Amino acid sequence: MLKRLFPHPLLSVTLTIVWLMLVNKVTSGNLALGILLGIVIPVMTAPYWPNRPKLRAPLMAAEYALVVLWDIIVANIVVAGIVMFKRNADIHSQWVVVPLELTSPEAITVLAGTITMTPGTVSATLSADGGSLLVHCLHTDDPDGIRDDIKTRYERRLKEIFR
Amino acid sequence: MELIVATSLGGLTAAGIYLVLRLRAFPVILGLTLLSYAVNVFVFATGRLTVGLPPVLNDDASAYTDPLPQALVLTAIVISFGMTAVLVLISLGAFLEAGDDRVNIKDETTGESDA
Amino acid sequence: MDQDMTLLSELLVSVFLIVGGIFGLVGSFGLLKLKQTMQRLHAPTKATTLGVGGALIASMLYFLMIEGSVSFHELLITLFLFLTAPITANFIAKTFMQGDVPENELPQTGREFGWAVYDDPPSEEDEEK
Amino acid sequence: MITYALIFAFACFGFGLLATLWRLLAGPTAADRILALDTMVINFIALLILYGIWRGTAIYFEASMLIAMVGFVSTVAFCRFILRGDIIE
Amino acid sequence: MNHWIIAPVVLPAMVAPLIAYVMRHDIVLQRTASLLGAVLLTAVATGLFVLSADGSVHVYRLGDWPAPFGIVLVLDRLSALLILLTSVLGLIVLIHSVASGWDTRGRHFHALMQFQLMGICGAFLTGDAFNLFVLFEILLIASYGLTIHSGGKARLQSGLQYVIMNLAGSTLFLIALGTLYATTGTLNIADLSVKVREIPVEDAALVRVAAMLLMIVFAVKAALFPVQFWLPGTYANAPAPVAALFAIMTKVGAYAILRMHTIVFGPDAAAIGTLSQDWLMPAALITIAIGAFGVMGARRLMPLIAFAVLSSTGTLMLAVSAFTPYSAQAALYYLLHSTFAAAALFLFADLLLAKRRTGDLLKVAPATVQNGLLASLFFAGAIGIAGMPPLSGFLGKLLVLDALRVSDYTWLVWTVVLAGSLLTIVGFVRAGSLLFWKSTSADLAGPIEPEPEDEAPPVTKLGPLVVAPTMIMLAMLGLLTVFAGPVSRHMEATAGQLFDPSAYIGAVLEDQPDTKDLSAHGEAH
Amino acid sequence: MVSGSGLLPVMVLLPFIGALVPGLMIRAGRNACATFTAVPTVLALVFLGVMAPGVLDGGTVTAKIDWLPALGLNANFMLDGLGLLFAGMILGMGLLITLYARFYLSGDDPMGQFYTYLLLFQGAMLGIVVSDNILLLLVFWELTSLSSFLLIGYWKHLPEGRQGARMALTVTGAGGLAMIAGMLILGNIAGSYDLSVILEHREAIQASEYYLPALILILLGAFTKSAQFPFHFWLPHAMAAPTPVSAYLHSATMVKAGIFLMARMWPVLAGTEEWFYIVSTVGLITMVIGALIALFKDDLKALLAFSTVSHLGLLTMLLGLGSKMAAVVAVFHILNHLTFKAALFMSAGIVDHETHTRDIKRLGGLASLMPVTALIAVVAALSMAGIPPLNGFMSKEMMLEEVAHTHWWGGEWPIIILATLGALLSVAYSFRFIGHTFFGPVRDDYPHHPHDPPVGMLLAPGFLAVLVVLIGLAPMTFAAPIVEAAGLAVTGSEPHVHLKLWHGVTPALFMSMVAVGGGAVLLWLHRPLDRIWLSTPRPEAKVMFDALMRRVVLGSRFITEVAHNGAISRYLAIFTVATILLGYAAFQGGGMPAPTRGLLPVPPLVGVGFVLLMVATAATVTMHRSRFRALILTSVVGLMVSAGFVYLSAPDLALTQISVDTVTVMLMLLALHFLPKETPRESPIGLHIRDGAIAIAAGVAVASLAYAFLLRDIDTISGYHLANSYKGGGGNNVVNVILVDFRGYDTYGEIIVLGIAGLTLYALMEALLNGPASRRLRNWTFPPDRSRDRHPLMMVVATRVMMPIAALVGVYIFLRGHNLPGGGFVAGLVISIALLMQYMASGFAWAQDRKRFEYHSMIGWGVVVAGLTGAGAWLAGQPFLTSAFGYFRIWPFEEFELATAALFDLGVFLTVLGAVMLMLYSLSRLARYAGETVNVDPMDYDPSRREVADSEQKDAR
Ligand code: NA
Ligand code: NA
Repeated sequence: MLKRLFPHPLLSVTLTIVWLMLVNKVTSGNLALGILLGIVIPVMTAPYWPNRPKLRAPLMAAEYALVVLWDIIVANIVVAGIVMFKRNADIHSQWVVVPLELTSPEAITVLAGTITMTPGTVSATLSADGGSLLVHCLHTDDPDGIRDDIKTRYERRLKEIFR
Repeated sequence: MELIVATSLGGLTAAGIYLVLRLRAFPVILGLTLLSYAVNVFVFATGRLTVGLPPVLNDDASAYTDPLPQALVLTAIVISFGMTAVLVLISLGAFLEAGDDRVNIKDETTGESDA
Repeated sequence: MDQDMTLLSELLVSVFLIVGGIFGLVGSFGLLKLKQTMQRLHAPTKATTLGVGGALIASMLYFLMIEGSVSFHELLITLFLFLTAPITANFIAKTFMQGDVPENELPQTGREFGWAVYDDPPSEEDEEK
Repeated sequence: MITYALIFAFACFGFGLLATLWRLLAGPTAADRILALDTMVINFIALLILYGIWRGTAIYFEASMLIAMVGFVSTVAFCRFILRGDIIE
Repeated sequence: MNHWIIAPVVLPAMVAPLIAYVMRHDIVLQRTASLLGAVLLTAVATGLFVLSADGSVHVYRLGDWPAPFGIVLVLDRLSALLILLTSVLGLIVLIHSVASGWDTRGRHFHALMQFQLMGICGAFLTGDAFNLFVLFEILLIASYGLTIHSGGKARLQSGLQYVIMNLAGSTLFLIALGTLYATTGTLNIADLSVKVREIPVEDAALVRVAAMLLMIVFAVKAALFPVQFWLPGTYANAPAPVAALFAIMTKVGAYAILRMHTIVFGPDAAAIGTLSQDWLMPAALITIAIGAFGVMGARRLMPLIAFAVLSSTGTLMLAVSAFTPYSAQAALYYLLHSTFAAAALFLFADLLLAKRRTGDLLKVAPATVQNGLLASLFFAGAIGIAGMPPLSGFLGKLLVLDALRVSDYTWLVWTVVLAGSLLTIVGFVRAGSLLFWKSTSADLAGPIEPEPEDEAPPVTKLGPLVVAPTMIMLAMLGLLTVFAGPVSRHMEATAGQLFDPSAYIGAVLEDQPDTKDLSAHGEAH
Repeated sequence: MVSGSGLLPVMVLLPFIGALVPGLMIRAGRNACATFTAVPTVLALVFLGVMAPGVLDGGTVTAKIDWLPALGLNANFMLDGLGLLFAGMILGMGLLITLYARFYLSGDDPMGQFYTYLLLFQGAMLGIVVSDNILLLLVFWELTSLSSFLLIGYWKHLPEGRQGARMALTVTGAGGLAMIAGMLILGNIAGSYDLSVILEHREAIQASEYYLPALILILLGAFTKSAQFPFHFWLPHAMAAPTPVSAYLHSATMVKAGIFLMARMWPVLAGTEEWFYIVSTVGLITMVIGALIALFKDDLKALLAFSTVSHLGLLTMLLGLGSKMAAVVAVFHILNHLTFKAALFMSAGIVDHETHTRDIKRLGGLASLMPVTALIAVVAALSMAGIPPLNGFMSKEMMLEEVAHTHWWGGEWPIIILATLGALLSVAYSFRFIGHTFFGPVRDDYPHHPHDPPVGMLLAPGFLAVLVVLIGLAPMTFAAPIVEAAGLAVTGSEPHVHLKLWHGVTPALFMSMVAVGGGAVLLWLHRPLDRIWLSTPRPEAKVMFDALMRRVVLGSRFITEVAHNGAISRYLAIFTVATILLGYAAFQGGGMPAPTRGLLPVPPLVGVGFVLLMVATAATVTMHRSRFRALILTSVVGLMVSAGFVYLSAPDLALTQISVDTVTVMLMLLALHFLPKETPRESPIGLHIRDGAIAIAAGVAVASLAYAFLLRDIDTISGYHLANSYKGGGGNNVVNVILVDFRGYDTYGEIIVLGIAGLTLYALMEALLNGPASRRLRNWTFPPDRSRDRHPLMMVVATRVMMPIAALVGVYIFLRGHNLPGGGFVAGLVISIALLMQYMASGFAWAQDRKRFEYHSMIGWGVVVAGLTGAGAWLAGQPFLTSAFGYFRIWPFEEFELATAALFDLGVFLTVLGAVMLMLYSLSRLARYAGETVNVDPMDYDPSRREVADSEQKDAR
């Protein structure tokens, strides 16, 4: 019953918060409406999200978010340098294959997203069985290092979060 | 600004007409899309141009833009959407039935002489 | 004090604007400059997104500190962009691979199955194995 | 000060628009064009936000939000068209 | 305020969704609702006709907003007449569609039909120029659906052309309306009339452009040279009952010109002058000629009829083009006639095609069952559209010729109209003798080629219900002939109202007792 | 004025009512049918008889019924002497023909049809001769053309019948149309279309500058109908009709309609130089040529037909002479011609009926085989030849007498010679008719052995032959009264006719003798003359007519197929050019006030946007062959247009434009999936240049138009909307309040457009799947290099989060629309796009299986909700769509607004959502039909399943 009313509790909370952000005014009416929508919309969209992903270790999630944010900012500057000042001929792009231990689609998605958002790498495609990830590096002379970096810095943490 | 809007309109119209005069359905559809942009801007412009004065009532605004053409354009946009949808599917249907997407029809019938 | 605050906020807003602008510029410049499609994909998906992020934060700060109104819309937009950018990049990369990269130019997956663009997903029978 | 910073940002993203237009026209691959369009939309969103600051009004944010959303959907649709032909098979 | 005025719009607009969405799996229910809707519409239209017959002008202020700020509906003699015509035509065509089974050869026929009626009635009623555009679009998009009803290559190809042409027309419509708003600042027809008359001729360039563009737009709908090209292909390939209903579609264009170019851009508006008639008359003449040549040269029956309709449209517009009360009277009488005549022929064609395995190619084919019946229907229809006695076309044509006696180009006009009639008559005679006379002679019967298209299976015997609608249409022509006196008197009164728009303008703009109460709420925040 | 005026319209109506009878009676048998067909004729004759005495006394019966007073077309009837003569002929002959046809027609002929046509024709003829309104006369005139068409083509299995009928209708129809113009002019001069009024305006008419055109046009009508040269050629071809028809139409009635008309109009039109020369010349030429051709015709009916042409020429000439006496002679000869010619036609019919041939060269010697027929024929033919003491002699003598006193084209001799020649030829062919048919040796090679027909068939010609003799012997008894009455009607004065056989030794007697003698010589020389005739090349009217008709058809076809060649691109080019030219012409007719506004400044960024817009637009054109590229480029255009809207204070427009564009692009991509991906290069360079020129002209025109008004201010009605949006509509966003309130009716219409679009797409999809297109779809092959991931994992996961958020945004945009940019329409599109995202992620079919709402009913509900919201105002006695709103407070919430406009907007929302989804559904159905499979899982492969599978395997172990 409760599961039918709250198929994705986290989503419900998110939606309520998003609603309040949208209306930009925290009033009792808006809150009530936000909660209502937070309940109704997940119920309506539940058929499209049949399973409920397991999310553990909220602290780890926060840590992960900070790590990623930091990486984004730092690496962006590096990439900006490459883009602006390196001669095209000096840019050594490479494909990197990252074998995955993650199996949860949500986790894989977050990992792939993280890889893309952190500069220098773009996740291009998964293998057909979702067991490895093809990453494109803008400039590297050490593809294995990149792969190991990804596995230790992100995948390890994600394995904890989506256990 | 007025000159820019007028020129844009002219450009959109010219491009639209040129494409509408092509022989295949798809460019014709594109042409009509461009024409519909042109016409939306045209009708919108009949309220004359204003910058930064949206027609949303608020206490500190001293002037507003003319809201009526905007409402008309909104209606026109919606209608032209419905029309485009129908046009797209009819051209698809004609293509599927005829095997090509030519817009011009060649009459294959042959008549019979008088008697 | 008030004036200092204003100056500080203006400074802060300006910094974010300029940083955002620079990243935006980098993204677009990369799009022009880089020679390979996959390389070009790097620049805008990240730099431009970050650039917009800068502008959004500037805007949030501006309305918060100078206009005095709290606005979370910027946060929402940022969230949305960061959520969609990887998906977009992924799709564009695949589009490029499908059309312009033969499978044999890519490294092996190291698994039974090839890359998703070129190989069908495991079927029921595959799973039975 | 903000004004100058704004003008600088306007200039950056404005240049971005032109750059993306160039890429869109030059290609050479479909992926490049889609990428260019996607980047153009993001640049546009940035400009919209800057314009909101310039005007001191929050009225353009919904537009930005909506454009972010439809921009994403369009990009995916264009990609899917190249990838699969049918975008909603 | 009389709420019945909006009934011709709201009634089909409510019936249609019910048919489309609630009853979409039950054809019997659909038919019942659709026919009932049409009967009710006819009843309402009759009531409105009676209401307006005394010359009173009734205004319906939508949303209770005062004119010219809200949208108004205006019921006068002209709108009432055309709504009645539409509803009667619609009802008869519906009966034919049901009896012939056309409504089952594709989806959503009845819903589209109701929407089509709604759009047409709405266009006749509206007192707002932009709303006229909206209703045009409704009737057009419904007509797109109906033209391609049941699909098929030829139908889709010509349907595509029809849609493209009309989209181009709609684009121009918006440009014209934009120009009009840009020069007058209003959209209400009565208000436009006032505003246009305030514009001195030395400032009139743009408003003249607007008037001209609008006329071209309406000419597209009315199928007037040089924008008539869409008509033959569309009508010839549309399902016959749809083509029959479309008999009223060209009239919508004629109506719009009659309405806008008298009340707003009338000859008495200094800004406009004789602009309208200067261009309309030659266009109408060429249209007549093209239609007549088309009839004469036709290889197929459906195009033959379509070209005859084109020619008759030209005649109608010719009468309109003189812009005198008498010519408008002639035009209105001819309008009634040509609507029923065209519809009768298309319905007839459907009967014939149901029985002819060789399609509508004008060539010898074996005699059909009930050849005599079909031949007489064809003969009557041909007489009707060609303007021969004893049917109303002859009277209509005489009225038109008589009304145009005063023009400077009487000679040209008469020559074109009369020569056009001759070509039409001879063309129909050719077709008829091929279809019915030669077909009975065994010695000439060629081999039968089955139609390539998957057309409807031939009906073995036409039952009374299938034939009745065609006969009723023809009977209408007879009634128009017999009651030509009273009918033309009513047309005279109707035309009089058009050329003295003071009542119209007064009713819309001045006579506004109590509109929306605006004192209830405070200021904006 | 005499009594009995009520009878007159009834008399005209009788045949028309009677026309229904045969159809009903035919089941009762042929005799009953014929009998009852005769009833209306007899009744009409009785009516005529009742009115006759008064008319013979010089009176006129009139009846007036209003019909179409606006036009001056009224059912006014008038029976005077001329009318009486003709009415008597029409009805009397009608009766005889009814009788004759009963026996003539075979059992295979549809007799009911015949009698119906006959009565229709009779009524029309009767109408002509008693009309007192020329427009009414025209009505009947055209009716005779139509009904005679049916009669001539009665034997539709005969090609000659069909051709003859068409030729007759074409020629007489054309004349009739000319006559319409003539009559309209005539009425215009006289100020009335009433004949009695027109007849009083002789001076005015003849003095009018329009007299000549009117005369020519009316004469065209008369000449075509009466087969005058050069329109004479149709009459012989009409002989393909059954003989009763020929006897009725082509001797007695229809061809005389033209003569009647000339007689009718004689008082106002005759007496001028123009009349004299046109009419008498045409008559004379016709008379001679007709007689000459008749002499060499071998077909009995053709011979008679040309003799009729000749006699009609004679009548025309007489009327053309303009003297009162000549007119009276014409009237007399009309009567005489009727009697002998009808009898001859019937006799020819009998011969044909009995011998199965009408070829004079295969006949001869019939006098002994069918003596009664021969007697009748001989009497009638002698009368035709003008042999005393028969009636034909008298009128011929009188004609020659008139001719002898006529000064024509510079003297008396030309006309005397020509008239005598005509009479001479007349004698020759009359003698030949009887001589070569009935006399000479009996042959043994008749196609069918002849004998006299049944009495029924002989009655009618016999009766006529008796009349021929009686009128000849006692003209003052049998002919004078009616000829006097008719003569009075034509000439307007008492003619005092003295009809007698012997006029003494006059020039006419000499001419007559020459004619008879010459005729006999000609017949004697017939064989050599015939050889000469046959070897002489001469214009064949039928060949020329057919060639003309073929040319007209081919010409028409050429014009039609050149104009309507099926090329919409040309239609549109013409449309555009015409619009530009006409628009420019309109513009030239008025002036422009001085500009009242300055230009707004252009910041550099706007310049950038402008560059993007123009470049993208131009590139769309130059790259349009690659359809995908063009589509991307139009997206740029859309984006820039939206940018312009944002900049120019129209955020609502920007929102709407951008969301509509997205959905449109989706639809186009869906369609492009099936369509060719490239547009071939097929139009020649010239066409590109032409189109380019047209396009640039159109662009310049639209730009100038916009620029012209952008510089000029104007007062608009929208001040009211700004002022009352909040007070009266309860909303701050004026655009939205206009949409849902001020002009909610437009919006109501607009959602209906969308709903119809949804329906149409659905219906079309169904039609395609049921038609030949389905085969094409079934055989669809997809490119083999398609990407193999249909539903990639990342997209599915991202959508699961984004779709609910997007839906939330949709709700937000819906709710705020009344006060800020947004509203039901954009919200509907946003939700659609959110759903579309889902569809792209996991596929349409998969998502469709999980949907909660039927899209069809969503459209339905949308339209109904909007409609009911509008109709709800009726409950409050307000007009449709009158809005209401209020501010409410429920603890613990703050004040909120409820407005009916929101409910209306909900209708908009539902319709938009339903329509868009239904469109997508329709297109995706096509794709599935083309072989796309439906996935079971939301994503291609869920790696966590591998884990589950692994653990299960572990468990199993
Ligand atoms: Na990355
Ligand atoms: Na795959």
